[in-house]
Amino acid sequence: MVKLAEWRGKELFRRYGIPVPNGRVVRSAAEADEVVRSGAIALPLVVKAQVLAGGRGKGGAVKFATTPDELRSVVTGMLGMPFKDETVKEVLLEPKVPVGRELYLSIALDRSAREPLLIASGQGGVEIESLADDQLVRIDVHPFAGLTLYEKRRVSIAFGLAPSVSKELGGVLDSLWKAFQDEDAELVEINPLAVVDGHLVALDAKVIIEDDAGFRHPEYAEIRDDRTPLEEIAREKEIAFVQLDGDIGVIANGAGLTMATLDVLAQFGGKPGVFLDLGGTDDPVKVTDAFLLMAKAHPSVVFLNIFGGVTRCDTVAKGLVAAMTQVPDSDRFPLVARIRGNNEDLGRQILQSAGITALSDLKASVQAAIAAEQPRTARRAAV
Amino acid sequence: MVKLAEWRGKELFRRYGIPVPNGRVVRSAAEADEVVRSGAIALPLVVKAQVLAGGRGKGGAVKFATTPDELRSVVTGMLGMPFKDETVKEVLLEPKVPVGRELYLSIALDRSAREPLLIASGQGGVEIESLADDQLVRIDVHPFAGLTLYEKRRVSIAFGLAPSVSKELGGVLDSLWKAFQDEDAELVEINPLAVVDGHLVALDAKVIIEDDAGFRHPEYAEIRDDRTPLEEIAREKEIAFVQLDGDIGVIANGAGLTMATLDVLAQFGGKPGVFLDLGGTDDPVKVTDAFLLMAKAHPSVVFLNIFGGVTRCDTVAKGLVAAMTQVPDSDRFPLVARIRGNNEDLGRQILQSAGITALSDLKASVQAAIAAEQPRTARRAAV
Amino acid sequence: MTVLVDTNTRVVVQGITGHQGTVHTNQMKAFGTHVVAGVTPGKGGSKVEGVPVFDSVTEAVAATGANVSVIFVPAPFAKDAFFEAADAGIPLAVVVTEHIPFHDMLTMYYYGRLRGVRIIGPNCPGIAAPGKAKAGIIPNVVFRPGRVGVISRSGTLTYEIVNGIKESGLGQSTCIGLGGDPVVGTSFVDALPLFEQDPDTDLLVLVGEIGGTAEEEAADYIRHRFTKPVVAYIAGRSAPPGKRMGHAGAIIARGRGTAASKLSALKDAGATVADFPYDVPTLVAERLREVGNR
Amino acid sequence: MTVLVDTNTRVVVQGITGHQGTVHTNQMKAFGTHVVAGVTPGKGGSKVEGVPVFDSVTEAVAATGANVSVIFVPAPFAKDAFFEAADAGIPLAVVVTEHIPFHDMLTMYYYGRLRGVRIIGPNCPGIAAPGKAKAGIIPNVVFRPGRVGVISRSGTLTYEIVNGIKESGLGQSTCIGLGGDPVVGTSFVDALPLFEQDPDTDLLVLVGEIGGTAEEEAADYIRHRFTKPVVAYIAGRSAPPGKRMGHAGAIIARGRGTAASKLSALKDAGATVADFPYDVPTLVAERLREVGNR
Repeated sequence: MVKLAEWRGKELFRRYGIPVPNGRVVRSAAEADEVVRSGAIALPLVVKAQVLAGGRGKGGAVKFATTPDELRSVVTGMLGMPFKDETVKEVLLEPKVPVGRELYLSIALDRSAREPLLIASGQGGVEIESLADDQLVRIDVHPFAGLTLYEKRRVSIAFGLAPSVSKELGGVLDSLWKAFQDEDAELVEINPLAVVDGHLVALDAKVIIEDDAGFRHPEYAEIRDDRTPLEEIAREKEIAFVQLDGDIGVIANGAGLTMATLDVLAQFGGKPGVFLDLGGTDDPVKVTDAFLLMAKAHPSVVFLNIFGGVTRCDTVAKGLVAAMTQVPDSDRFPLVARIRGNNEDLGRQILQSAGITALSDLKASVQAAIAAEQPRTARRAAV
Repeated sequence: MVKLAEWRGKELFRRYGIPVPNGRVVRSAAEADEVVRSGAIALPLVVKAQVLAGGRGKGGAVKFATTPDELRSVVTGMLGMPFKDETVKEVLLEPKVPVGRELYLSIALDRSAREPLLIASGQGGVEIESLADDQLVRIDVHPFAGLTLYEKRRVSIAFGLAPSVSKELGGVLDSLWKAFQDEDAELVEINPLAVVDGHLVALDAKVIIEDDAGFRHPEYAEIRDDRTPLEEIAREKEIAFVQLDGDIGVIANGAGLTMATLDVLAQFGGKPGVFLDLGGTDDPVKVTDAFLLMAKAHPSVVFLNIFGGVTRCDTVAKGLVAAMTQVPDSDRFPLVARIRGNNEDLGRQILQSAGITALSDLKASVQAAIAAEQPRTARRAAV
Repeated sequence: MTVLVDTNTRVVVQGITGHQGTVHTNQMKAFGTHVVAGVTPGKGGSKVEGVPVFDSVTEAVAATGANVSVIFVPAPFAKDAFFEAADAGIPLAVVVTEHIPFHDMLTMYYYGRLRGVRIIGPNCPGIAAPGKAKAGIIPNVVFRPGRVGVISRSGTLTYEIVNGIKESGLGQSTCIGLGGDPVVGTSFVDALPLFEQDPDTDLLVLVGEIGGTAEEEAADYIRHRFTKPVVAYIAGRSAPPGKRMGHAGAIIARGRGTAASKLSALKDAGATVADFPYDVPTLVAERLREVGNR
Repeated sequence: MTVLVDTNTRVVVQGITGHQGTVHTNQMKAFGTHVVAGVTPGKGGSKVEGVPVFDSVTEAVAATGANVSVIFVPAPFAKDAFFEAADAGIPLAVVVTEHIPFHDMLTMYYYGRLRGVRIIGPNCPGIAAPGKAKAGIIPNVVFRPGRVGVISRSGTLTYEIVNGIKESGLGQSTCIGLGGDPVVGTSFVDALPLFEQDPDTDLLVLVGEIGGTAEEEAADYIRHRFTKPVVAYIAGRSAPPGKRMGHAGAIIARGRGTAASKLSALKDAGATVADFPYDVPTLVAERLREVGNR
């Protein structure tokens, strides 16, 4: 998924006709200075750190500035600031506006209903999931019917808006639905959609674009605001990669098998640190890539669990052996492999010939992997 | 329905990205002169009378001009020329191009399938309905799926086009489908879609817009290229009005009842000249409008056949009596009314009090109407 | 059982506060129909002809158990009104509204299919089962309970013919006015099986018009799968050929759609064809005598 | 009878000339499946693994009577390939293709509903009924004919568990890998009735994952309408909570979707829950002994 930073989300909203404040993104105090000096936006300003995590208000990532000096100091303080797992690299400057009511709107997929779900609440600006069900309007939007008049009326009635604002709301809802569809979004969320001087303005924007729709949206390929460097490499190589807290590296093929492997590891006291899902591939280059990627995470041991269906075990084994030779000495790690499925005997044989532990029973091989863990100190020294 | 003249259809095509020749509409020889003199289009030219009827080529409504003199004489000859039921008021000038293959494409509603039907043929430029079924590709296009890749491929294969032209065809098909949907069209037709210098060009355009979608398309309200003056008034008053060859005027409510009335009239030797369908209305103003409109057609007698369901008979009768008083003396006509349904006795009573023959049996009343026909000579004298 | 409406029918009228909505609410009630709710956004809480009005169909269904919607909402909003009925779980919508663009109707039709909603109409008189219920606008006066079924694409012509059946001393089981628009939710072919299965219908009167090929398709169905006697009337045998829908229309029709095509298809299928509307009752009586069902 | 495929199954492979298409055509044939046709536009007239290739599904169906399509076409063209299968009258499409945008899949799903086409997948292993037919990519080696049904959202984990059943000495009736995408054509709840009605299935193994609420809905169905014993395994009980889909995701899930929620729902519904994949065969054997069906 591609999560858009607030400012990108707002740009997208603006393109679809959803009113947003007149904002500027800056990456230095000097740029911020220039925004005010040029008259692009007048003080007082809101300064918003462009991070993807929530809770910015409480976390000091949204501040106000009323003078040029204050602006400089706020921007300087915010840029480079760590915020949850991210570092603030850019801030969004917007005019401070008198906010009236705060509303909530979002559209996301409701998997069970197999329809996009529009959620609306008259209590925006808060952690929306803390609201009771009767404070939310939930409307399944059928993709063939689109967002209908009567559904928009329901939202409007629930909000209790003045007729003129209701009409604006209709436009915002149409735009939000269109953006959700045309941009192949997983989520479009406005929280809050504020009433400012009697008009609706989206004061925040959360937009997530579906990765799989990349063939329709090459424009999102360059946006990777929320990935760690290793995750970014994994994405380019089309390998599912997740970093956790432990030390054991897990490579498996298929999400379900990967999760099951983690469950068994956990059962025997192993702590996974990185897991890496090869998916349904038997491309030896991809196996090598996965291996080199794993090496960069410096695991205590790598446990490989492959069930060969589409992926043939001997192909995986060959890729593995080839990959191991490419891992730099400093990044070496113990490897325990468990291989089942198509050509499994041949696969295990190839691995064992290369000096890699290769078993067939899941429980036994997990226990072998945990036994083979290299002490953390040894690894740190090696880095 | 709103039938667009060729040049309007081509403008619409251009807006949707379908290639059309660089054309100019002119309404005088002087304007035609200026098109050539200004260099807007270079000689030799095609001059096409902008009438809605087909068979223009054979009917002398499409000619060529290679010199300024010839252009002047062709345009002068064509403007004001009668063509079938129309008079040529404007001509379209286009550069004469070297036409290669001629193809046919159209989308119209297939009522039985309840889907738009794409018809394609590699034998365009002719009376397409004269082609055998195996020279046509027929594709039902589901409104929810749209025109799919595989369907476009079918057309392309049927045409046997070079790959580069095939790609253009895909674009033309997408545009045609989009135009059909977005313009609420009843018909979009390109005949021929010609291959000119290796590229596709729509050399003709037939577009019919659905009247009922007028609330979405106010832009078509002013286009009435194909209506007689009386039909135009009828359209404005929302009365279905058709001029035929006979002398008897028929007013009924509902298309089915109107047709059944014509059938009975024909059975007893009556020749309907105008028929007028009030539809499901009991609005007295509309009844009066219908009556005044009928008077303008100078019928030999008017036979009124109303079954009052939504329309109440007494309302119709009152409207009728009021309308009769508004018909100018010169336009008077005999009237026989047959009224059934809601409040029928009251309706007949109102009419009879005003001196109008009012009956209840269909056969008897049709016979009475025919008996009451005013001789044609008497009417002509009155005009 | 009746074909689509019966004494369990509970009607909600969408657009009840409009002129037509109000008039026909009154008439449906006078027919004996349970009109349990009306819907007009913004008019919730009021009453029309004694019927409670709600702001939305969902509320109306929740409060009254409505199971048939009759839609009088103007054309620009009719599609939306139908979506609302469908989403509220109403299984049968009678769309009286005329002038709905066929592009809208295509969407309504397929959406209805997905949601399991049958549409009668648009631009239709609706359904009436004398002695049971009426969902639509056919005048009450033309009905008398009986065993003749009627399906028709016409409006007033249907009233004319149904009235003729009544005046001849017979009565109707169910009459459905399907509407004459280019795209209808329920066509002859869709309605025929309902009458075939209806134990209360002994004979079916089919009223068609020139244009389209619905009658030809009906004839095909009648020939192969309809076992009851059919009396048919087709309006428009003397009408001039309509303005043509370009070349495409001719290709789609391929010679069908004329009165002659429809009449011969129906005759070939075993239907008795009336030349004029006033001949229908006599032919109905004859066919009923033949099958001994009078 | 089997659940969705049997000896009457005639498979057409869309995208047969691609690497995966070719490999699995071979494997399906080795399983004993009637793979009667392949489709790759422009490659009509050739053969892959002895199977005739056509330019379109319509041609393939006309020539071979294919009644199941297995789709390997790349994601950008998969929706179109499905439309083609649906329009050609294929009633069952197994969509192996991964990375189809869910917006596309929504369209495919509802279009399939309108056309009467069941979709398995996308991004799924497909269906296999040992001794009868396979439409998909599950490795042949894991199967042995028997009376245990399997439905799963996973890929390789399914193979692991199905293989475990085989190695324990039991066999499978039908195994369906439904695919793990956000929108699937056939969910647990859609597949359960098929196994309930299948006389060849004595017990059902359900393999789920964290995320979504398909397992909770399955549990609800099992509790009220599924009479055969169920053994369930849910992968991901030790997985970290996924990255959240904003506030909306939390509201949609409302606390469901976790391993704990799924496990307790399934236990409450009477299913036997396996803690680890290798525990499944033992539990299956126990439940079968209980019901005396071994």
